[in-house]
Amino acid sequence: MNFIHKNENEKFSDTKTQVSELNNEANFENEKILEAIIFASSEPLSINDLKKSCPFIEDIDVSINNLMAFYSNRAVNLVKIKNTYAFRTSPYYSIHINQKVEKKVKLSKAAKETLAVIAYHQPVTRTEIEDIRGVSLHKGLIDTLLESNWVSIGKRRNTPGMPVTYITTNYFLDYFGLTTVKDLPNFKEMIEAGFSADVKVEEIES
Amino acid sequence: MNFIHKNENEKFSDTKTQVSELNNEANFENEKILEAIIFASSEPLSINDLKKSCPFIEDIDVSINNLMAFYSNRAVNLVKIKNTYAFRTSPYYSIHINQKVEKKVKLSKAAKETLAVIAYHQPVTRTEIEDIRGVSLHKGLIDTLLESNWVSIGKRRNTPGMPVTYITTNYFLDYFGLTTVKDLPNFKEMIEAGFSADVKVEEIES
Amino acid sequence: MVNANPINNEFIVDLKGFDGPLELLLSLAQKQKVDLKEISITELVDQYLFFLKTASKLKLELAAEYLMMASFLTYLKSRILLPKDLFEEELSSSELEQNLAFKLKRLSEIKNSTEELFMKPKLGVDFFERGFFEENNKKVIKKLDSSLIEILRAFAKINSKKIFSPLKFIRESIFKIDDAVNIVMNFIFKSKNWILIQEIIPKDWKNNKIKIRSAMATTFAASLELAKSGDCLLEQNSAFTDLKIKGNDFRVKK
Repeated sequence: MNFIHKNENEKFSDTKTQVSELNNEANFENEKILEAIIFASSEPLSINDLKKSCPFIEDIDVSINNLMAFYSNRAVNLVKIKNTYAFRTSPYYSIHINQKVEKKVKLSKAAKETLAVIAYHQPVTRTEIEDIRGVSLHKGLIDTLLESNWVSIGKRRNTPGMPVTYITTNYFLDYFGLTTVKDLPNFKEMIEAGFSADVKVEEIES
Repeated sequence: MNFIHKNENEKFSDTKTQVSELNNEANFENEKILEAIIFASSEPLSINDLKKSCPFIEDIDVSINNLMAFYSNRAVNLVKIKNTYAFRTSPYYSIHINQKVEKKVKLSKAAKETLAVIAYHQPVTRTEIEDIRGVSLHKGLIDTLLESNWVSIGKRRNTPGMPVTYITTNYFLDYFGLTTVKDLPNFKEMIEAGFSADVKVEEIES
Repeated sequence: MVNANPINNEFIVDLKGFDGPLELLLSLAQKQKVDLKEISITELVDQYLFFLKTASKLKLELAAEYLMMASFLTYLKSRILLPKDLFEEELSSSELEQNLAFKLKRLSEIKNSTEELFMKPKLGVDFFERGFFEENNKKVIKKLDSSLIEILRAFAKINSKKIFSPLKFIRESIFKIDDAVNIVMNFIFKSKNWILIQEIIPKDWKNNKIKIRSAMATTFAASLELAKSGDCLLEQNSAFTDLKIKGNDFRVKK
């Protein structure tokens, strides 16, 4: 009796281990499929993109999170840019990479400030930008920011005249290594001081 | 004596552990530096290239081998091509990677203008497009735009001949980061934002 | 004292260094106190005006924005110094003061954050995407690509073309004055009744808007000319009502 019982127990625990091992293996496999897909893509991919490529993976978020954790202590990290994912080298190792820096953009002080105003106050109208900076916008400045692909056009403001608004792009987040605009330096402080409205952020994030 | 001896022994083994830990850490760090460099490089790198970038790593071969081993059971592998090294997705996972590589082709001037006219004046007929642009539409231009999925066919215009109209698609909005075409700035707003400052001069001169 | 010169002598006037009057004010305020909450607005106004005075002595060109800010600040200072009941219906001076202080603080925060933002690691400078993508054994598909700015520029270009295109007359749609005189003369001799002026216009000039407009204008001008010489009579009861024409019987008989 005792013997049989023991044996059954063993059997049971064996099956259990096998099932969980199988699960683990399947999960690991999913993780690797995502790894290959994201690695091979030249653009950051959204969860939707990934779902299209792998309809068979049920909880993509879990696999993605595992993958992010796996790469977190490496020199190549899996980063989240708004709702998209991409591999980027860790800034910590930048000194060793002597890439030709082609993309280094020389922006005027006014352009940098205007970009920051758009980032912190988005969606923001031209008039609001001028009000915040206390100076009228130089011709061609918004043009430059649109061209650099950091800035795009948002919804029209529902006020008289329905003015055009400006917002930052995913590329802006990617460029500065941010996951969301909430990661901007001093973002919380700026909102708490009433310098930009919290409601707007939810609008952007949605 | 015995006590002291023991103590010395302990000390010794401690130092030994520390040294080997330090070594391990340094090795791990070297491995990661190589990881970042190879990942970011625009071409496969030889041992010599890597030595130039990291003269401080003594046994690059060992680090490279460790790195290859680390990635060997992943979907991304460090592979040796002739005498150079590069990261590649593992062939085993290539079935999941969209085999199509999209090569981006810039729009012609005529295509850009036609797309802009459709975006701003939709639904718009072929004749209207020609009227607005002041030139006749090249054969195949609309077809190209239809193929790009930015443009689709709208309702027929209820005028003699019942001409087909063209409209922009949701994909167009998505691609250009817009919520609705109404968000596009009108001509006056463009002038205000300094968009066409250079255009004017060019047009007057021509 | 308000009149005391608040600016030390080392102060160098350089308007080009400032992006507008608000930035100038901010820099003056920051010289005053570390904490922007404790700046004295009246003192700031004096500093600003003094700055502008120095600038104009140096014959630096002042943008309109600087002068507008100066007039606002002068107004604000007078409001702060004068008894409150003089300005019952307007915003209180403390509200105006608070508003200015808020704007200065907001600008200062943006400036700090801009610096911090650009200190962050940047893609392609401090961290990198994958260096290259293999294209082996893959179907290369051409895909159209453009950007919003390109579409906007294209649209702006079409519009500017229209605005700046040379004025062009569409000759065939212009009703010549000589023709109009002949037609009106013809009519005057034939008919002795009042008739609407548009009925004189030949049928083939009534089939499009541009032609009608041109024919109307020319016929009217011709009939005015003939009325002046006494060949016809014109009648209109009030502005924008029907305009009638009739041959002058007396003249016709003659």
